[in-house]
Amino acid sequence: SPVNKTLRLATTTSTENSGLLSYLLPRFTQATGYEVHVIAVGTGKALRMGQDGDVDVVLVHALPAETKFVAAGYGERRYPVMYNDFVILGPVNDPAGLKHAHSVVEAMSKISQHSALFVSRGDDSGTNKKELAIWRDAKIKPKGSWYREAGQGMGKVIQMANELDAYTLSDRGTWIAYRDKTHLKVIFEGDEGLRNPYGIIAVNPKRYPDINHAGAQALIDWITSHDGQQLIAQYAIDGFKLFIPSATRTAGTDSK
Amino acid sequence: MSYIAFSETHKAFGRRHILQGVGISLREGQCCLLTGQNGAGKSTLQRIIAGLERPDSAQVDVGDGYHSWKAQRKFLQANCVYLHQQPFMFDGSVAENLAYALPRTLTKAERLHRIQVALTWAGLEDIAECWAKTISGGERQRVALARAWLRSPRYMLLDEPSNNLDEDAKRRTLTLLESLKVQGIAMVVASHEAEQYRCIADEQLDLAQGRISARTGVGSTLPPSNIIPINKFQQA
Amino acid sequence: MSYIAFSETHKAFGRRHILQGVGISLREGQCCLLTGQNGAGKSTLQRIIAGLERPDSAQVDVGDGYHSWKAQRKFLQANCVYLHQQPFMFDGSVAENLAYALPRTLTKAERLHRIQVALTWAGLEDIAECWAKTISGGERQRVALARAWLRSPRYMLLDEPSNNLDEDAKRRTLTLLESLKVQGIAMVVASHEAEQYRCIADEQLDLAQGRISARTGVGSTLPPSNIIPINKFQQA
Amino acid sequence: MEHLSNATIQAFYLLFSGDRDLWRIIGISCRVSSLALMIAVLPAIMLAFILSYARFIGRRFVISLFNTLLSVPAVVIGLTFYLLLSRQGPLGDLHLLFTQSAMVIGQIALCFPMLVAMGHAAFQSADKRAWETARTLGASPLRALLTIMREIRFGLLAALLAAFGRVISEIGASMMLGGNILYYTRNIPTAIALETSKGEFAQGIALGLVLLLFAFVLNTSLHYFQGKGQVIA
Amino acid sequence: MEHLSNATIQAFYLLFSGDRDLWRIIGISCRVSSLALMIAVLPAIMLAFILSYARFIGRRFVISLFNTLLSVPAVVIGLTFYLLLSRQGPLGDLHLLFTQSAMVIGQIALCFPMLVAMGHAAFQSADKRAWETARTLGASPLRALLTIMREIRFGLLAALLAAFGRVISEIGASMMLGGNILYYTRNIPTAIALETSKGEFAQGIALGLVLLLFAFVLNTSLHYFQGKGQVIA
Ligand SMILES: Nc1ncnc2c1ncn2[C@@H]1O[C@H](COP(=O)(O)OP(=O)(O)OP(=O)(O)O)[C@@H](O)[C@H]1O
Ligand SMILES: Nc1ncnc2c1ncn2[C@@H]1O[C@H](COP(=O)(O)OP(=O)(O)OP(=O)(O)O)[C@@H](O)[C@H]1O
Ligand SMILES: [Mg+2]
Ligand SMILES: [Mg+2]
Repeated sequence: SPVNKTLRLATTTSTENSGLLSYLLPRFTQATGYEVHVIAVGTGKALRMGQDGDVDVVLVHALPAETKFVAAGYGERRYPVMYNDFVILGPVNDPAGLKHAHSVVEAMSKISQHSALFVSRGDDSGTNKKELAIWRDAKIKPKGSWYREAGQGMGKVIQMANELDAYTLSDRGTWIAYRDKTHLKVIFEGDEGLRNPYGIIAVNPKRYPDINHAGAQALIDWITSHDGQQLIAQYAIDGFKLFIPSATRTAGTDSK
Repeated sequence: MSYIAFSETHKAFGRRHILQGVGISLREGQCCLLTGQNGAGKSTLQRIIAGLERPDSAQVDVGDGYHSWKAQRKFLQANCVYLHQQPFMFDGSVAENLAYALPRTLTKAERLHRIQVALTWAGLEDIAECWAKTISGGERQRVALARAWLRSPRYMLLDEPSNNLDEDAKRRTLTLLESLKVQGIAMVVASHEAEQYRCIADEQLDLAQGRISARTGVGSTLPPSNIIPINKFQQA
Repeated sequence: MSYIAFSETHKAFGRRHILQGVGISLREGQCCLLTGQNGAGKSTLQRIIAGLERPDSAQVDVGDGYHSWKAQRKFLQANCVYLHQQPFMFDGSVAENLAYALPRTLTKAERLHRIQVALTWAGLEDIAECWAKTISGGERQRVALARAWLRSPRYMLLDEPSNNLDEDAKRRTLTLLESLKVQGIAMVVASHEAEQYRCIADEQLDLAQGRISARTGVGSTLPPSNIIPINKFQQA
Repeated sequence: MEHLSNATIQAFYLLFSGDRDLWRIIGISCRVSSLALMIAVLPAIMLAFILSYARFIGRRFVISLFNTLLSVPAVVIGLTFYLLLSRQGPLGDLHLLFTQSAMVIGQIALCFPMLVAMGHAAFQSADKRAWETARTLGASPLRALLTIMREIRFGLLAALLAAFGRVISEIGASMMLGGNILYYTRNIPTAIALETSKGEFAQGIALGLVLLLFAFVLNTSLHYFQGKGQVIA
Repeated sequence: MEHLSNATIQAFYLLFSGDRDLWRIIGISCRVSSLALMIAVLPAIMLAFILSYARFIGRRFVISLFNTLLSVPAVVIGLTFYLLLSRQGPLGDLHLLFTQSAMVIGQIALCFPMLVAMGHAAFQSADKRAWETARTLGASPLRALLTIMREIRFGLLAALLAAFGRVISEIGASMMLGGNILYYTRNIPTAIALETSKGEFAQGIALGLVLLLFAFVLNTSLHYFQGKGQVIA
C-alpha cells in the first residue's frame, strides 16, 4: 500500500454534485489504497489551487484554461477523462422560439433578439466560459436588462432561471440532478458546439517535489483505465447516463 | 385639600416581612418625619408611596376613595418625587441634570432662569458645567435635592436628604423645606438625624417591626394625620 | 513605628485645582479627622492616600524617604483600605462580601469564625444570606465598614463612615474605631459631623481652598502630626 | 503577495477614479444593509428593553431564543426566506425573489436577533435608579427609555456595530435571496465570494479592504458621537 | 413545505438513530469551534480589559479597529489565511491547509474581534468602584479582574454567545481553509452550503435545525450558570 495515503483532488462542483465522485472514489480507494480528499470549488479556483500546489490533482472542464495551465508548467499533462454536454434550458412555452434553431449560435442569437431573460453563470467557470465563447461566435455582446449575470454555481443559476422564467446554459449532469425541482425544460440540445469535455491533470511535481504525485498518477491511471472508464459509462441517475468516457484517445486535447 | 393616604401596606422580600400593615397619610403643607432603625423599611415605604416599588398589598386613597396601589400608581408617579438614598446622576453636566426635571413646555429663557436659581440655591454655580457623574458626594446630594425641587411636585419623599451635606448646606436644606411646606407641598423625610428636622416636622412616625409604632405630633398643633378618621378625609 | 507622610500633594480636575500642596501624615494609633465643605477635596485626598487616585504631583514617605506617589503606590494600595463615600457591594450575599476581605490563606473554620464576629458586630446576622446589592443604605454602610475592618489594614481611610447609620450603629462604629486605634491602626475620617468623632480624633484637619487651613489638636496630647519636622520622621 | 498589493492598489485606484461598477456594488451594499438595520433597530431595541425591564413568563426562554438565533448561519436564513418567497412558496406572488427587497428582508432577519441579544445585555447593565429617577422627575416612559439609552449608549453602540458587521459582511442570505446579479443585487460580500470562486484571490482581498475602509469610516464617526470611552464611577 | 417537514423529521431521525456521518459532521463543528473559542477567549478578554481600564495613546483607534474587524466577511478571513497557509505563502511549510487546524485558525481570527469589541463594551459598563473596592480590600490585580468579570457576567456571556454564534455558523473561512472534505473538514455550515448548492433545500434546513438545537442547549445551560437576568440597583 502507498506511503502517502491521502490524495487531494480539486474539482468542479458539477462532478461532486452529480454524485459521480462518491460513486467512483470508494472503488478507487479499494483498488489502490489511496484516500481521496475532494475539494469541490469553481474551475478557476480549482486550477488556482493546483497552481499553488495546495492540491495534488485537478479534475475540471475548461479546455483552454487547462491547456494554458499545462503550458505554463503548473500541471504535468492533461488526460481526457469523459465528456458530457451542455443544454439550453428555458421555460416550456419557449418565448424566443429556440426550438426551431439549427445551431447553438442561432439559438443564442434568438434569445438576444427577443430580449428574453437569460441568466448567466457570470463566474468564469467552465460553463460560463463556454457561454461567452458562443456569444463571441454569434458576434453578440450580451448586455442589457435581459442579461443577468448571477455569479453563482450551476444549481443556483438553474433555480434562478426557474424563478425568473429565464433561459440558461447548463451542463447536463446538473440539469438531470435538478430536473425534478424546476419547471424548466431542455429547449435546445445536441449541437456539436455544446460538448463539455473533462480533463484530469496532475500538478507538476517539479514545482512541488513533496506533493503526492504518485497518488495523483495512480488516480489518473485508474480513471483512464478500462475499469474506470467502464464505471463512468455505467453511472446514471434514474436511468439517465450523465457522462461519456473519452479516455480511449491518447493524452492531450480531445477533438472538439 | 389634596392628600394621599395609604393603609394596610404590606411588603415582603422573600421571607422577610418588611412592612406589615403600615398606614400613613400625606397632607398639603405637612411634613412627616420617618424614623426607624437600619433596615426598618423607611426607603421601601417611601418608594411604595412614590409608585416605584410594588407592595404586596396596599389600599391607597388619593382623594377618590381607596383603591389598589396598582390603580393609583399613575397618580403617585405623576405627583410624587422620590429622592433616592443614594441619588443617581444622569450622564451630562450638572446643569443638564437640573434641566431634566423641568417641564418641557417652558420657554428657553424660563428654563435657564430656573436652573440658575437652583444652582444659586445649592451653591453649585462653579460646577454647573462639570460632568455630574464625577462630582463629590455632597454636591451630588445638592444636585439631587435641587433637581427634585425644580420638578415642583405636590408630594416629596426625601430619603436621608442631609447625607453628605456640610453644615451650611444642611441649614439651607432646612430653609428650603420650610418654604416648600408653606407652599403647600407635603413631605415625608426619612432620616436618622431626627433632631435636625424637629423644627419643621409636624409629626414623627417611627417604623419598627414592620409597623408604625410611635406617632408623635411634633411642633405642629394639628393632631397626627394618621389618626384622623378616614371618612373625614373623604368628605374633604 | 510605621507612618505615611504626604507632602506637596497637588490635584486638579480640568481647570479646577482641588488640592494645592496639601501635606498630611498618618501615624500608628492616630486618628485624624478631616473636615471641609462639600467639594473641598476630602474624598480626593483620601483616595490619593489609598493609592486609588493619581495626584498631579505628591511626595510620599512610607518610612523610606520621600518618593513620588507612583513609586509608593504599591505600598499604599497594600496597606491602606479606603471606605467609599458610597460603598460598593459585590454581587453575592452579605457574608460573601465580608469574606472577600479575608486573606485567602485562612482555614475555612477561621474564615467562618471571623465573618460571624463581623456579622454580630454589625448586627447583620439576619441578612447574612441576603443579596448584598439590594440591602438598605444603612446595612450597606455597615457591611462596608465590617468588610474594611476584616481586611485588618494598617491604615484606614473612612469617607463619611456614619452616613445612613442609625443611632445604635453610630455608637458601635465609634467603639470600633476606638478599639482599632488601640490596636495601632492609623485612621483618617472624613466627616461633616465632626462633633461625633471629637472624642476619638487626635487632630482635626480642615480642608479649604485646596489647603489644610486649620490644624487643631483634639483630645490627644501629642502635637498635630503635620507639624513634626520631616527629618524627625526619617530618623524614626 | 506582490500580486495582492497590485490588486489592492488597483482596487483603490478603481475606487477613487470612480469606477462605475465598483461604486454600484458598494452602493447596493450600503443601501441594502443600512435599510435593513434602520428597519430592524427600533423594534429590536424596544424588545430588548421589554426583555430587561418587564417581568413575564417565558422571558428567559425568549432571551435564550434570541441568543440561539445568533448561531443560525446566514445561508439558512437565506434558504428559509427563499422557500417563502419562491414562486411555490406562500409569498411567491409578491415576486420579491432576486430583488434588493428580498435581500433587505434576509438581512433584517439576520441582524434582529443580534440587536435584541446585545441590546438586552446593554439594558441589563443599566443602573435601575436611572429609570426610577427619570420617572420620578416626571419623564414619560418614552423619555425615560431614551434617558436609559443615553446612559448605556456604549453598549447599544456596540450592539449596533455588531449588527452592522453581521449584515454588511454576510454572504449566505444575499446570495440566496438576491442572486448576486450584477448591477442589481451584487453587493460587496457576494462580489468577494465570486472573485474568490474564480480564483481571483487578490481581487477578493482588495474588495475586502474596500469594505473594511467603509466600515472603519462609519465606526470612527459613530465613536465620535459616543464621546470618551472611559469607565466612570 | 411538506418536503421540508419530511426532511426535518428525517434529520432528527438520523440524529437520534446515531447516523455516523451526521454525528461526525456535528463532532467536527463542535471540536473546531469550541477549540477556536477556547484559544481566543482569554487573550481577548484580557485585551478588552486593558482597552477599558488602561490609558494609552491609540486606545480609541484600537477599539475602532476591532469594531471594524467585525465587518470583515468570513470569506475574506478565509482567503487571507489561505494565502498565508498555502504552499506558496509564508506559512506553507506547515502544511496546515485543508486541515481542522486551519479551520481553527480561521475561526480564532473570526471570533477574536467579536470577543474584544463586545467584551470592551461589557467592561465599559462596569462600576469603577468594583475595581477600587477589590483592590483596596487586598485583592491581587488578577482577583480584582475576576471580580469585575463576575459583576459584568451578563455582558461577557453575551459576548461569548455572539462569538460562538459567529464561529459555529460561519461558512467562508471553514470552506476556504478546511475545503469541506467529508469526514475531515466538513462541518455543519459547510454541509448546509453543500446541500443547498445541490438544491437539497430540505436537507439544508434540517441541518440548520440540528445546529439550532445544539446552540439552544448550549445557551440554556450557560444561562443557567449566569443566574437571574434581572436589572438591579
Ligand atoms: N429589592 C430588595 N430585595 C430584597 N430585600 C430588600 C430589597 N430592598 C430592601 N430590602 C430589604 O428590606 C429591608 C428594608 O429596606 P429599606 O431600604 O426600606 O430600609 P431603611 O429603613 O430605608 O433602612 P436604612 O435606614 O438603612 O436606609 C432591608 O433589610 C433590606 O435588606
Ligand atoms: N473624577 C473627577 N473628575 C472631575 N472632577 C472631580 C472628580 N472627582 C472629584 N471631582 C471634583 O473635585 C472636587 C472635590 O471632590 P471630593 O469628592 O474630593 O470632595 P469632598 O471634599 O469629598 O466633598 P463631599 O463633602 O461632598 O464629599 C469636587 O468639586 C468634585 O466635583
Ligand atoms: Mg433607607
Ligand atoms: Mg467626599
